[in-house]
Amino acid sequence: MKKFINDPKQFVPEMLEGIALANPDTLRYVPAYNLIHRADAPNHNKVTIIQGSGSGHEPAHVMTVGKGMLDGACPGDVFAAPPLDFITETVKLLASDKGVLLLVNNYTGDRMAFEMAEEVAEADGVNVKTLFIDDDVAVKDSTYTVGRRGVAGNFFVMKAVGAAAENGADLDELVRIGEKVNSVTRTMGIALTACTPPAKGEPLFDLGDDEIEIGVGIHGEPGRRREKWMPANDIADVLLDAIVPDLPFESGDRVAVMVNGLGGTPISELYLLYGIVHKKLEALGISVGRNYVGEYCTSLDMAGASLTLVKLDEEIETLLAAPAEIAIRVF
Amino acid sequence: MKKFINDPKQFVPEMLEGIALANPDTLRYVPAYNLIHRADAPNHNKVTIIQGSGSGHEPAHVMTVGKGMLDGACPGDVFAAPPLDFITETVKLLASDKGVLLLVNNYTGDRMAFEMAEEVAEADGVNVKTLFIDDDVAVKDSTYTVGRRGVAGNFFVMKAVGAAAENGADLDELVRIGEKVNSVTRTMGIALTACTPPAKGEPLFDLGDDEIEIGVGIHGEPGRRREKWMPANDIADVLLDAIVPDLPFESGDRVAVMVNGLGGTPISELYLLYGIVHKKLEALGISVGRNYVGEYCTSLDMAGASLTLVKLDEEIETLLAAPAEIAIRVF
Amino acid sequence: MTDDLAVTEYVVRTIAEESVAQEKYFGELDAVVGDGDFGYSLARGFEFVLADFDSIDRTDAGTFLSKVAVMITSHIGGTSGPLWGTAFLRAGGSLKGNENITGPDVVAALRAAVEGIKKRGKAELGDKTLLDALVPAIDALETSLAAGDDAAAAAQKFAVTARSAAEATSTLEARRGRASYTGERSIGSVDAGAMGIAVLAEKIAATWPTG
Amino acid sequence: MTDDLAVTEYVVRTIAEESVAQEKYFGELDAVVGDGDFGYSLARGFEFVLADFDSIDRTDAGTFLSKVAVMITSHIGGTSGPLWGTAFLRAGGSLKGNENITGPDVVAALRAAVEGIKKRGKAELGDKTLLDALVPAIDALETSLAAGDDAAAAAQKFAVTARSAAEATSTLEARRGRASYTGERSIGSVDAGAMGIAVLAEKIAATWPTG
Ligand SMILES: Nc1ncnc2c1ncn2[C@@H]1O[C@H](COP(=O)(O)OP(=O)(O)O)[C@@H](O)[C@H]1O
Ligand SMILES: Nc1ncnc2c1ncn2[C@@H]1O[C@H](COP(=O)(O)OP(=O)(O)O)[C@@H](O)[C@H]1O
Ligand SMILES: [Mg+2]
Ligand SMILES: [Mg+2]
Ligand SMILES: [Mg+2]
Ligand SMILES: [Mg+2]
Repeated sequence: MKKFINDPKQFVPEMLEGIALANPDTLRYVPAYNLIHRADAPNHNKVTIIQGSGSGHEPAHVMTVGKGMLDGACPGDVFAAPPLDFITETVKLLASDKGVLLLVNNYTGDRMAFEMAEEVAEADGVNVKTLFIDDDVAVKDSTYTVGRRGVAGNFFVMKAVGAAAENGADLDELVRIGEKVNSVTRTMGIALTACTPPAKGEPLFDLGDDEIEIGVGIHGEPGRRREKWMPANDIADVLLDAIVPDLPFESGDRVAVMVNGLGGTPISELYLLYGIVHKKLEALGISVGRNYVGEYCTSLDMAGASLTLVKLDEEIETLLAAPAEIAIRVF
Repeated sequence: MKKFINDPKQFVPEMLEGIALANPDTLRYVPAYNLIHRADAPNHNKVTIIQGSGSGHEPAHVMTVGKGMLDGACPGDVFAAPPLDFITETVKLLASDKGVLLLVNNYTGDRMAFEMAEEVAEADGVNVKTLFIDDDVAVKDSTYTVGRRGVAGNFFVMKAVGAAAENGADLDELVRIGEKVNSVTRTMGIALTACTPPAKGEPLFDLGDDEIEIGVGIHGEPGRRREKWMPANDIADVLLDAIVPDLPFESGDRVAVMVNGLGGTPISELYLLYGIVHKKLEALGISVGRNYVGEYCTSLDMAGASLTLVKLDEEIETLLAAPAEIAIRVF
Repeated sequence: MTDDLAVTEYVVRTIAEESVAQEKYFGELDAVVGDGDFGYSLARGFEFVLADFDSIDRTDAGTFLSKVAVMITSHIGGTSGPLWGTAFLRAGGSLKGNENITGPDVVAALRAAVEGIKKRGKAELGDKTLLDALVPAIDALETSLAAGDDAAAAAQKFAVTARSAAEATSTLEARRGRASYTGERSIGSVDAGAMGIAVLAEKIAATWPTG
Repeated sequence: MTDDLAVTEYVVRTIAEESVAQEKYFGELDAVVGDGDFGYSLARGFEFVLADFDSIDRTDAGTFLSKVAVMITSHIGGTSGPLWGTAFLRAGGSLKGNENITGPDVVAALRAAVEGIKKRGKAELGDKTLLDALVPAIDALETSLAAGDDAAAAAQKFAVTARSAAEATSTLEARRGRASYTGERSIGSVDAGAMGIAVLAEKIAATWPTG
């Protein structure tokens, strides 16, 4: 494993320290809980928004803390939901009089930790609501399964509720908005390589030199199926064929499009893919209202990309267009 | 080779098309010359700024075209300076009454092409000046050699002259500013892996599983020396030991720091490295006025990073802090 | 300090030490269809338990387990933190105040832990989770104790059943946890959590303090 | 149309076709201490030359070469575009208007190309560039023609010398171009441009039109 790293156990804390040192005016770092929060939080004129999840998805979510987005993020270690304590202490520290909204990507570990934290916070008298994000079409959704995963589409939920909170929306209104955005957001990802978690020191799975993994999650979990490498045009088809019929997105729709890099794919390739997707959507009669090309939610150093479509209406588009000030400006 | 790509020969044009499709309001694409330019260029109230260089360094420079930065970029193919024609046609198309500033990273091919283009443009009556950027401390500088390379530090020259041009500075003033910024900018890079140019289809050089290349350029050229992998703390020392004594940077200095990813390194590792560098600089009595962590000038999918220091004064800091609107917002 | 407490301490310490020792192996098990951090999560968490081991409240075995539970939930992330924390919490609650723990008490405590895990994880037997090793092992323990085996022998039966049950999970398709995303592809490899239970149980049985 | 023109066309077409054919090999040569695009740059550029080959102005050999030069500078990027474009331009200029090209005229044209390359690239003999194959090869050509060899034999001498001189570049340390950044590490491998000259010259000599 060749990374910029000292000790795998210090990977997350040292990264968080770097973020804090790079943003001394706007961010604060609480090492005990892996917590990065806005310097001005809690702000009792707005609902506090907190997102947990594991590390290894940067810029999600620690680098999206800031005005117009999150008030705080308290990630666990790489690919591990934060321990209960991190969440409860973060909630205590950042709770606003207007309440707390917890954003959670729908994974078993995250669900359990945040559900427990919600109980604890409520017992402490905090007005808290939790919103689960599950935009990943690669996973079959039924009551029989654990349901879809939350992947790169979480950005749109964060951005929309972040903007609405800044405008003074109350907790119920934020839940309504977040659920609405989540309900019109669909993502599908493809890995070209496996990622290497620092603590493991070697790639999480073996992928042949000519193989790709289709429908991969953001933790290096294997995806729907393995196939031979194919040209970007065909990859765009695979992604669109999974996403478009799912909502469905239809001719006449206006959408936001995100081509999200998984960590090891250069921006040149992402724009190449974006161009292809843009034209294919146009051919379907779907117009692109906003686009996002870059890294939003990664899997460490995995080469690969995910495609997200969000069906826009005026309310969503306005919230997405609102300004925000975060360490990484990605929109 | 596993990339998001159709045909290596179409890699650059398809990427450029993607950029254009993603920024329909602000950018224009001229396929014949690989040209991405501001929709409002030429603007005869300001000097036109153009940067060439090869492709494969994205976001440099095609994704940094926009208000406050470049008016246009006309890259060659991957790692190849643009052909003469691209530059002369771009200059013709974008020339402003206030003149044209060409920004060139100091490489043989780029130098020659831009010197030839400058001659052609002058013969056409265009008021044009060329500024060579050479911030790479890895290369020995003497009249006997080709001189230092232009690497990630080019961002600061671009940003400063871009801001000054927006304020109405004339061509001579821009040259003064650009030369000044270049003269206080120093960069050193390290590769953890080789990059894979699309046309080659395999890594440009072999680097052992435990080896790193120190002092690497942005084209996958081998660097100063090869060593065993080392922890991030030690890598920070190697970079600082090469950069700090070179200007030199001294106690009491205020600097801008850039930790630039080379394409395949995730932002988490870059922030980890930033945190270490920040603390080591502080220990040297050097204070960080501005910081830049992310991808600014890459080598395709190479895992690695470069460190850039810029000695700040009030003039430079003000220009760096000025707003800019580009496809990738990196500051 | 009671004998019950000594046994409880022994079991907890063995689980903690063995989890640290098996970090790499547990991680590899989880990497097959999961995300490879099962070993890391347990090891980091149980390192905290070991570091503070001597200062844990030892009023009785139940209290001891409840305190360990809090340490686990505070320091273990991922799915394992809430699940293992809940398990220890429920077991502790079941035993709290009990100064004279019998075989059936132990079985009841373990069944309480299972109920906690089921509730927390919304998992059933056959979903290819640690439950698929734990539940049959508890059954074996109960049978063994009912047959009059001593603690060491019962622990041995628990371990043997946990091992065979863990190995049998390889024929199951995962329906809970991260492995479930791979659907049919999860068939053919054992569940990391189930095998973790087996390995820990074997260590407990192998080093059971006699006398 | 003159005989001179036919020969010139043959040489240019052979250079172009062979550059396309050797794309991969030339790229590998450049990858050792350069950036691996020498083959790609030449191949893409000469593809354009071949595509428009029939429509190139054929007033005389010099004009033909000058037009090819413009095609090269327009379509070849990197270092090779300006260098090769300059070379063709200078050679063309040297021959322009000459309707009866002699051996010494060819040598003079090649020397003009060399001067152009030197000026453009600020390189000298021994800097480990294509000059280190080209200059000795021109010397050999001159000697051969002076000795009364026919064109085919002279081309053969040119090629043989270019090959041995290109191979000898492996002992040199690069002082110009991208390879120079690696300093001493450039010793031990041949210069891509120099070997390119040798390969093209060999093809020209091997298929020289007789009769
Ligand atoms: N819903 C669940 N109920 C019970 N056990 C579960 C559940 N989900 C996962 N597990 C167990 O947890 C193990 C994985 O733990 P861990 O690696 O910490 O989780 P994560 O998927 O968050 O990385 C699985 O092998 C399985 O035995
Ligand atoms: N300054 C120079 N003068 C003459 N020839 C040069 C010079 N620099 C490089 N070359 C030649 O060009 C070759 C590399 O060409 P190319 O790969 O197109 O350049 P780049 O370094 O721009 O990728 C070298 O092998 C060498 O023969
Ligand atoms: Mg995990
Ligand atoms: Mg090149
Ligand atoms: Mg796991
Ligand atoms: Mg080259």
